Amino acid sequence: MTLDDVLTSLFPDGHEVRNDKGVLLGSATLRSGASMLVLGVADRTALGVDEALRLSGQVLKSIDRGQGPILVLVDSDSQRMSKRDELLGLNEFLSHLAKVLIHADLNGRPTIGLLYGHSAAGALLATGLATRVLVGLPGAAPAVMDLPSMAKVTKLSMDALEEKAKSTPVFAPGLSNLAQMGAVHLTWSNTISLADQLEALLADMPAVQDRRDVLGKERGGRLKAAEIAERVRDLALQAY
Amino acid sequence: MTSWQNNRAARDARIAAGAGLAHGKIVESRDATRLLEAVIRPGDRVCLEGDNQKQADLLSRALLAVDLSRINDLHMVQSGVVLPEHLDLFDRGVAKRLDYAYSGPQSARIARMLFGGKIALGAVHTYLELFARYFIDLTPHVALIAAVSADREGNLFTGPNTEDTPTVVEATAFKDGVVIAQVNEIVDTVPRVDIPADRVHFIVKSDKPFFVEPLFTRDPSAITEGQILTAMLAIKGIYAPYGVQRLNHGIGFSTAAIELLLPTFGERLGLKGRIATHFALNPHPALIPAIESGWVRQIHSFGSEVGMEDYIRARSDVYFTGPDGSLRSNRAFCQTAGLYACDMFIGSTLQIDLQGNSSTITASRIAGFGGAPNMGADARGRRHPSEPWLRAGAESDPDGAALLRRGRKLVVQIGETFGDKNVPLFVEKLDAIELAEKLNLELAPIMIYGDDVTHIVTEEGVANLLLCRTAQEREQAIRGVAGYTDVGRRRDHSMVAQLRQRGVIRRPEDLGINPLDADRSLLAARSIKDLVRWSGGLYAPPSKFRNW
Amino acid sequence: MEDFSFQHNVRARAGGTRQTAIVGVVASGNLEVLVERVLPDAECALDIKTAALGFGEVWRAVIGDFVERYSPGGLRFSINDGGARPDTVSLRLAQAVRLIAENGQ
Amino acid sequence: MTAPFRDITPAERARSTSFYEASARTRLELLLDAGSFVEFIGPEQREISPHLNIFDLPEQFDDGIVVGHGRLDGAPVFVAAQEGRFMGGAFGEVHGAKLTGLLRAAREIGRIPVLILFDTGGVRLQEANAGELAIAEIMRAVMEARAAGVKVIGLIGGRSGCYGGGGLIAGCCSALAVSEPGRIAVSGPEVIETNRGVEEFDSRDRALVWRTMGGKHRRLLGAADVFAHDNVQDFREAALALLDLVGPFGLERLKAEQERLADRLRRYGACLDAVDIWTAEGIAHAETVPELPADQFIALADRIGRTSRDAR
Repeated sequence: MTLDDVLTSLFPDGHEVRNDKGVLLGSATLRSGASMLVLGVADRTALGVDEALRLSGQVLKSIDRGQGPILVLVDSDSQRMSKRDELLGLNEFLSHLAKVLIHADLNGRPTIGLLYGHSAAGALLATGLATRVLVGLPGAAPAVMDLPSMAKVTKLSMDALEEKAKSTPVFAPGLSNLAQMGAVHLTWSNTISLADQLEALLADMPAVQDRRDVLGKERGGRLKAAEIAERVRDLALQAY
Repeated sequence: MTSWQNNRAARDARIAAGAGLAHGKIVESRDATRLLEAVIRPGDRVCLEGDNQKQADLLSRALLAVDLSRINDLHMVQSGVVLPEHLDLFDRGVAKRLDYAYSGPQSARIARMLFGGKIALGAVHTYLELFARYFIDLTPHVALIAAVSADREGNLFTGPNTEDTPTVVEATAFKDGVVIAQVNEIVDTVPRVDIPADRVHFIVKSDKPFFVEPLFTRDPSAITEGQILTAMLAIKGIYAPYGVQRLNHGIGFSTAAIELLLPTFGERLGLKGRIATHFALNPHPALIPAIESGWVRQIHSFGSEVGMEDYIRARSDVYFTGPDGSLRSNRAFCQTAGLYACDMFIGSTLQIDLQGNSSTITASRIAGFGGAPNMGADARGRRHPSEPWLRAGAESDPDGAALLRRGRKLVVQIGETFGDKNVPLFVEKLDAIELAEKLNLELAPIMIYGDDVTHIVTEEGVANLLLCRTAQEREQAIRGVAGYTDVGRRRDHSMVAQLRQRGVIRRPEDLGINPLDADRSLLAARSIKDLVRWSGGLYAPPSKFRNW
Repeated sequence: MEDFSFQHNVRARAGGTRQTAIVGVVASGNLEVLVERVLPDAECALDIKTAALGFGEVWRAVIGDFVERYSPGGLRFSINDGGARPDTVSLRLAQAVRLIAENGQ
Repeated sequence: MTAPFRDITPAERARSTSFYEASARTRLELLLDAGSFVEFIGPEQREISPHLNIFDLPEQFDDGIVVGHGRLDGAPVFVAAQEGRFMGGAFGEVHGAKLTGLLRAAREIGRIPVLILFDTGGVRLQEANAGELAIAEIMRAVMEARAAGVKVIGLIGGRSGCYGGGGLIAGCCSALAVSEPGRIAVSGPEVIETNRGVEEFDSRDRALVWRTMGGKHRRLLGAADVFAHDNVQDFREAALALLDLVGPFGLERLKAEQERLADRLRRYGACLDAVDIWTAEGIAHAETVPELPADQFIALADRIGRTSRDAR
């Protein structure tokens, strides 16, 4: 789905979301009449220091003045790979964006990520993966690490990698793999109204607690993470 | 009438042909290829200065671009075949025949080209050997050399990397050859005259400084516990008992470890002033802590090392420097010094066989010899005595008459029993022999002959071959320090035990060394940054070695 | 990857009271050795997983010499090897024995 | 550990041990009060990565991270240390989950700080999806812990630096200490060069790498509050100092960070090189900064006075 399709289907009553060089900023009104902060990255734009700071600024402003849930739309490249961005401390800008999203979510502004296109690496961490619920749309194509780069580093052929990818969701790109890991909570249908699906989700938001590891285990994608985290937690609690 | 000055006339004609492109002696870099086309003749012997470090890279490119109908089938006579362009010359047909000494980074390609018949090989030489032939039967018609700066008359300043230049120019200029120099800059007055102007015929100003590779920098952070143990064995098992003061070190990590252990482990053994005081050695950064701790009295160098310029300048008591304060190196003299005035050579190699022959040639790489064989050989012309030399001579011939008995240079091979990718150091048959058979060479390319080797040091122990009396003892002594390689595992255990009792083989515990003490904390510097600190900020390592 | 297991009967129990120790890291040319005091005093066992293929005989020789020299009775060694050289293996094994021979937990 | 060390005090040993060079275990042993460290899920539990065998790669018994608790000047702390030499210290499923669990416990207790000794290239390629998600979970857990009053201090000075998602986790911490060889960034030098060309970034120019991503630059930018000498004792002292300095987390921190980062973009957004930034910060002869000895550098950084205190 294109950005326009997504926005139209999400907000049939209209929205004020502007796309400024790939940075999405604005708001929309839900059917309930409540308003929703909408932001994100579009057009497969790389997330660099400038983009990240604009997005985090928007969230902070909204925390002060607004209310209601926050929607983060994602169709990005990876983080911007450049000398300038790293020179200026890109890691701080990306984590700052993630931090304000997490803070909002923990303080009454539930966050939803909607992955409708591509995303990768640091950009995904700072946006979709920093929300409480990450939703995928069919056709979304996240890739933590693309296979050609991986072939280069592992010195395995693409064929060999693709063969291995059949038996495990743990490394290969793709929405279904991330869903199986527990990273993508649910995948919406693009044949029925996104507004309906959004409304249903908002009506039944999961608790604020991060349960992605449990989800990954239930879906058979990450069999050890939840158990290991729980064991360490128990040992640490027992120590004090 | 017979003329006895044909060569001079030919030289003058060549210079006249090039003069049209020059203002005085100076030629623009864009005209470099035309200059070479004017001066060089097909079939000429050309020395394209490729030293161990310094490269006449602009002139290499210029030569590569010549019109093949004017210049072809050159006979290259140069010590280092190091740049890709050096071999491109043969691929293109500019050159046909090659006599050289060292081919480090091009070793794999040169092997392929030899097998493919692209190069007609004269011989692979040692440095001194090739230099000697410059004056007998391989005198260059044209020398293409590199210097830091020139004045307008053509006096050259070579900077710290003088290396081969004086030797090449001596042979060429005084036997009716043409000398063309590329320089980084043209100045009113050169800081010092390394090559006088009357030996230089053309100057080409390069757009960027000539290429120099930092070949002698070993990052202490890459030194392993195994190398430290081996270095401890060498210091306590060889340097100390023989009292080796005058020596040359190879460029591997094991000898770097020795250099970094002198101020710590060596100090604790009370060896300061008793060993390692005089070196024929490039300015190894790893030696800085020993120098700063007062171990080293004097060093003469083959070449320089990138980043060591200011340090050398500030430590002129130790290094050879010119009136301008910078290092003066000279490969021919330093090789001679290493051959005649040093009591020990210690270095590593890739393969050692059961006779102690060693080689850095593998089936697919022909790295050449460089200078190791000159230093790693007993100098039969040596006549001055010294304690280590006499003692080694006595060990090898205990029954000989003292006044007639030659001494022996200590030639030590040091290394770990397994090298990179677990490739064994010890082999039954050297790859060099296979190579010689395949290429129909009359002589296998042996780096150091077994009869010159006096000691082999590995992490398993020190083998003193001087004390071996039969070929069989020698073989078992080598097997006895060959660790878990096939050669090592096929040892005769009882014979090795006997050799150990006789002190032919000495294990760490025989030397009072606990392998568990071989810890990186023993290194006087554990990083390049530590070396900078030791130097008081004078050492400026090249960017690729930095982590700050 | 290639796996090897060795069992040896030894002269004496390894010294010290520590129950476990670990030395080294798994990296190219390096290895980790986990040692645990879990066997009867006259036995020792070594389990090896190595990234370098075809070195079974070398391992056998290295382990044989190690056991002969240190008599590590009661100890089980578990090794993850990133292709270390035999001398590095010998060193890590010796370090592991030294560490578990310390007194402590 | 070895003969030369037997008769010296733990502090002397920590002072003479390079943080950069030490293993994760040695760092923890020397950072904490002597003998106080207790590991959670130690190597004897053999909780290895379930994914590396797919690639026929060797595993490590602790999956490259050591987590546990100990004491720092007598006070309890939780600690996690990555082993930068195993798979570049990269985050995999098990590796990440250990840190997540530690942070979750810290949040529940609420008063025991967490020290994270980063040494990582980021996501472990062979389990990229699990690693990426582990980092997301850790970032969330750090923020939840901080929201509950836990101080989370990052110490950066290992050979693999703090790259990729590691850089993002570091950005979530309450405060950071970094040493000169320490590096903090998202994209590694080789990754930038591969994607954008050598003209954009020459990964072999290590002076460039360090002045763009290295400890000194991060300290001068105010991204890290303490510059430590490269030894474990100095990192210990840095951790103690930071634990003293850090105040409670709240919305005003994030607003201050927004302003801090906006200010950075305004001031230095047009700079092409770190030297330009340092010059713009008012440092004379900025090109000599990489050569400054640590003590002089610390004095300089203190004088410039850029910090992220109360603004992260």
